[in-house]
Amino acid sequence: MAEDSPTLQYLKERLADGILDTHAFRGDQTIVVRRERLCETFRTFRDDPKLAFNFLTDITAVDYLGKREPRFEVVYHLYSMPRGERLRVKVPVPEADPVVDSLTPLWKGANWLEREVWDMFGIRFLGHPDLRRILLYEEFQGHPLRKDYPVNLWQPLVPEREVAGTFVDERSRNKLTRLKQKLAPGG
Amino acid sequence: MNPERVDLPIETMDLQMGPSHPATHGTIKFNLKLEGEKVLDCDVEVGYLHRGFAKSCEQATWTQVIPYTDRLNYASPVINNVGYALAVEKLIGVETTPRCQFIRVIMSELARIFDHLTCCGMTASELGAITAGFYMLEARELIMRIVETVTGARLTVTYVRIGGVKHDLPFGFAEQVERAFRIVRKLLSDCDRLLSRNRIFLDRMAGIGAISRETAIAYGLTGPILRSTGVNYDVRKAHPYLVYDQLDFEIPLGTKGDDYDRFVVRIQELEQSMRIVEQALKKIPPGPVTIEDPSIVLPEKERVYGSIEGLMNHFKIIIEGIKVPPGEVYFAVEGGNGELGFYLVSDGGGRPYRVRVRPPCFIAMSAFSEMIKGRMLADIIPTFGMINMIGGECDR
Amino acid sequence: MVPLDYYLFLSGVLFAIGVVGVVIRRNLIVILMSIELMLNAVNLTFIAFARSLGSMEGQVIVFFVMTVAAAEAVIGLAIIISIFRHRQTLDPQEMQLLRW
Amino acid sequence: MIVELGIIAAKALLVLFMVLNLAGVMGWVERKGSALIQDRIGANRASVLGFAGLGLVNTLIADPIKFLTKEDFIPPSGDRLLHTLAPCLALFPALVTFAVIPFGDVLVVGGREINLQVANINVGILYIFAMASLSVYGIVIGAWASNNKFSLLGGVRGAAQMISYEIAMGLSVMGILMVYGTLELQQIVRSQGQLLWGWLPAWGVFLQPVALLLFSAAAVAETKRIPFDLPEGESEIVAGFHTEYSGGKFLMFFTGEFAEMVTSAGLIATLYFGGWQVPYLLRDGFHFPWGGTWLLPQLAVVLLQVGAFTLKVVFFCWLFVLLRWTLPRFRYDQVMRLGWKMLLPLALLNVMVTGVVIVALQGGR
Amino acid sequence: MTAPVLLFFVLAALSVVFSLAVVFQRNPVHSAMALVVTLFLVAILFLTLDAPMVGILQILVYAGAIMVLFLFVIMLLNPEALERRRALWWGLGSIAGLLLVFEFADFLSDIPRQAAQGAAVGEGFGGPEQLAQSLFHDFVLPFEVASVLLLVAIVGAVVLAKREG
Repeated sequence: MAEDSPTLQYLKERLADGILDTHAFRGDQTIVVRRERLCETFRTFRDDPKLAFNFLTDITAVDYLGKREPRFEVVYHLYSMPRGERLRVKVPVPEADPVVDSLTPLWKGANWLEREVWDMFGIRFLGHPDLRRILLYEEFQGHPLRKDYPVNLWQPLVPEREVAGTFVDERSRNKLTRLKQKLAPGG
Repeated sequence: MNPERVDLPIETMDLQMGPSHPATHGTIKFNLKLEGEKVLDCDVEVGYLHRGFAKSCEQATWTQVIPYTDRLNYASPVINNVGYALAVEKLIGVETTPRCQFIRVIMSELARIFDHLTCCGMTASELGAITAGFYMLEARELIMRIVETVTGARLTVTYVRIGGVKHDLPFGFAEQVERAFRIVRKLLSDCDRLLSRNRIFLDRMAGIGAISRETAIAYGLTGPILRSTGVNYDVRKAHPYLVYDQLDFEIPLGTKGDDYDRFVVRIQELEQSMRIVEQALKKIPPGPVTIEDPSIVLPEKERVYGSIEGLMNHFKIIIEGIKVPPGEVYFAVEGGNGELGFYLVSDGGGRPYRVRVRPPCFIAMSAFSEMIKGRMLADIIPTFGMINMIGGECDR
Repeated sequence: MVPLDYYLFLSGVLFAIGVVGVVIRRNLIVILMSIELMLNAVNLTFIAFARSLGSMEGQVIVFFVMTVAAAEAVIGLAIIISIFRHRQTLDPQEMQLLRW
Repeated sequence: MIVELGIIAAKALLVLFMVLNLAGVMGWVERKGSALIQDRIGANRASVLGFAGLGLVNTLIADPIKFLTKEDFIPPSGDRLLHTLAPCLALFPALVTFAVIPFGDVLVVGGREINLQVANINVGILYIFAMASLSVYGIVIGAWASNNKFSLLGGVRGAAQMISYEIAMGLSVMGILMVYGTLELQQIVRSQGQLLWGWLPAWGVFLQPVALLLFSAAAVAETKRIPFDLPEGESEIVAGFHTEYSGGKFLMFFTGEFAEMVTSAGLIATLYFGGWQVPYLLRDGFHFPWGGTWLLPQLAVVLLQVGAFTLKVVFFCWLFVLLRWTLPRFRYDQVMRLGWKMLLPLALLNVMVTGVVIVALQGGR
Repeated sequence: MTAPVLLFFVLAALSVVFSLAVVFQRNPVHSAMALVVTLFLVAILFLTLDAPMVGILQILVYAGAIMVLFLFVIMLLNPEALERRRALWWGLGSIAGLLLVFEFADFLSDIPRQAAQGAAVGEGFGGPEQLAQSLFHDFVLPFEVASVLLLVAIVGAVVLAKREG
């Protein structure tokens, strides 16, 4: 493991109890933090003038099924506009209780990114204003980017969704009913 | 008198704009709440083009991912190729040859020109200035022909390889580019006269979809949208990759962060990109276009068919994939719409353990409802147009 | 030549239809339209008399009636809109708050 | 009696034929013109028996066939009757308006003077406005009968826009009425044959230049073409009021728009560019102000006049096409602002100034 | 029967039919369209009575502006809702209307028959010039009052329909 960069050393001093691990690989500084009081940790990242990671680049997650415990890692990429430095923050999340704090109070951009992580990994974000699926449809079963989700699993598209105010005429309604029967198990 | 006045049915109207609507290209849906023509609320629904990019990548070898990246931002596919290849190279810890670096820069900038022309032209034509849009498409076609000469394909180019590019630039490339740029510049000055001082166009664009610098940063916007608010952030300058630090170019900035500034920033970036290509063509050194590492790069066809070592090498790379050391990296390039980042996790096998793309226009779309709230229905067109949402990248 | 009383009778019939509309309809907008119909019936009478007497006064009166009708329609429709905003109905039977 | 009726019918048929054909040709010109402007080839696929050489003729035939053979779709929850009625309401005013536009001076055949105008009514211009005001119904009813929110938005936009611009249009014509002192279009055109200072034709464009600009802007708005094509605004509200129209009914809307364009071009030519007047051409031939005459037979004069009028109409139609392919589209509130805050005050000012100048010139008679 | 009388009867019959449609159509949009047609027919009747100016104004103002306003409001409010019929009211109303018609007929039969086009009128009767002469000479004051009335109506409509902010 390479020598810690000044930022990582400062972080270790500043947030000693919250940090599980730090490392730098290929020049990417990574810091693993506890998921308790996550929001406050990130507030420090953002507001501490020595860190000034004011730009949330990305939120994603990785499923280490059978490789690591806890199973999930939520990965945040931060960027400091004034200092021109990147930081990767990882938060381990156990399978039994896949919940982390939402960063929407700090960065508005976290909204959709967290929705996507929920959609793909089934990790809930506490305090998220509108945690719906974003890329898939509401009726989708499961979370496809989990490693235990089969690649070839075929899920039917939703044949009909009653939306208030939309009009379905008799012919297309019959068509949809037939489709529904066809798609139903045993049909 | 009844003092209670609730939301009355004549006051608001729910309108579902898209997914099949002329303006919602890339397939997207806006659930609008309208008062007359004023947008009170806008819920953006994406995902109609979701095709499981990340899941597919986990099934493919590192090299086989490259064609998938073509289909991310299909208006600038080479940049996606380059970004992915650079990320994998970072993970392996190798650097390509100087000539290849220049070629990658040239092709990326051509793709950026292509992307910006598409965005500006389509927005103009959606605002009714169809002719200006067609002029830009004509310029785009010239760039497209160059890309076609180099890569053999117009859209799904798959030109870049890990450790290099598919093959060298063709004969007469510099002349072709010079000829094309001459016409592109002329067409752009035509468009400038048709649009930039056109009062109607100004009225439709200026002040529309404006967001402040702080909001842009809070949403994590990048690219022309961020730069239009005056924030000087361009990955090519902030963290120069390839040979961008050897080339002289400027980052155009806006001030107000509205649609017009975005348009101007994009148009000015076109000129900068052309400058980069011209400089790179002057500076490009001779030499190989791929690194000489049999564990990464496929051997030449003569060796595959002519020697057993070559055949085995070929087989190993194709069947097992390139062996990438375990670890994780994040690498960002400046895509057409902003910071295009690849976060790769490797478990040491021939296939990626996790591929995550940071899609700039997905993040830009998350700021869309803030840009459009309180504005008119018709303002959706320029605002959405200047975000340049590409379904393949947004939905992956 | 068309006799004058043909016109007058037609005007009377139109007026009566307008009255019927005002009486039987339960929709304020249609009631307002029926009133317009009655105004038109009267206009027809004026024009017919103007022609019959060979004087312009009748036509001038029609001009003024049109002005008044325009004003009346504008105000009436504005009232209808604000009533609808408050009560969600166009039925005059429902607007009985001032009735004892 | 019979002869007169026949003459009127012949004139009406001729005008209808010309307008409809011109509208059809405009459909082709629009496509080819836009292609010319945009460095494209344009419509080139309409071939009859494998012969595509006569693009215009083939397109003229192929277009209606294509439209008429398409499914005529009526939205299931729409209003069948009104849905069918609306295209007729859109086409009707555009066609009948041309009745009062003169396309030539009098033609003398066998001692009978034929006024080259379908109907010469003494309230000519008001008739035009009355008919123009009816063309709103096509949009509004079509939009309502479609039972589609995009249609409704288009209908509301269209109605608001057309009513607003009618006012500006009416007021801008007021100056012309004051200058020439008549409502009859044939009278107006005849007055434009006079010469100012002995050499300049007294065309509306020289007497009322501001009004010409206002009228042209309002006319484009009335025809619902870019930059005023908000009721259709295809990128915003799909196709506006005719979203739910297909086949023959769409063709009627389409023809209606082009017929309106021809009518507007005819009106601009008539009111501001001397209608059928050719400079210095009197009933017996050219009388040049610098001396010299060139006498022509009566038929040649009439043909020249009709030709001049047609040329002017075609020119303004082409101008509309140019405009359409050059400018972007306004936004709804910008259109309203332009109409009420720019065109209307300017038109009022124009009327005022015209009045003052006329009174001053008459010297307090 | 001469041509003008025939024309009159055709127009009269049509206008009665359409005005009945105004009253008896349940859909307000249909009513409004029927009223437009009625107004148009009445305008043509005006033309037969040598009042071309007023006839054109009728189309311009009534059919072209006022009725569009009506349609606008109908569309903005509730295009769907059809009202309930009440048999009693319908019966009473129709009877009242019929009685009114009979009253008119009775009243009209008393006056001596004369042709509508009786008085000799000069060239341009009912044209713009004559109307303008009357309006701006004999009726200047009412004309100005009418303009004030329209102004008041505009202000009133704006105030009434404005949303309380």
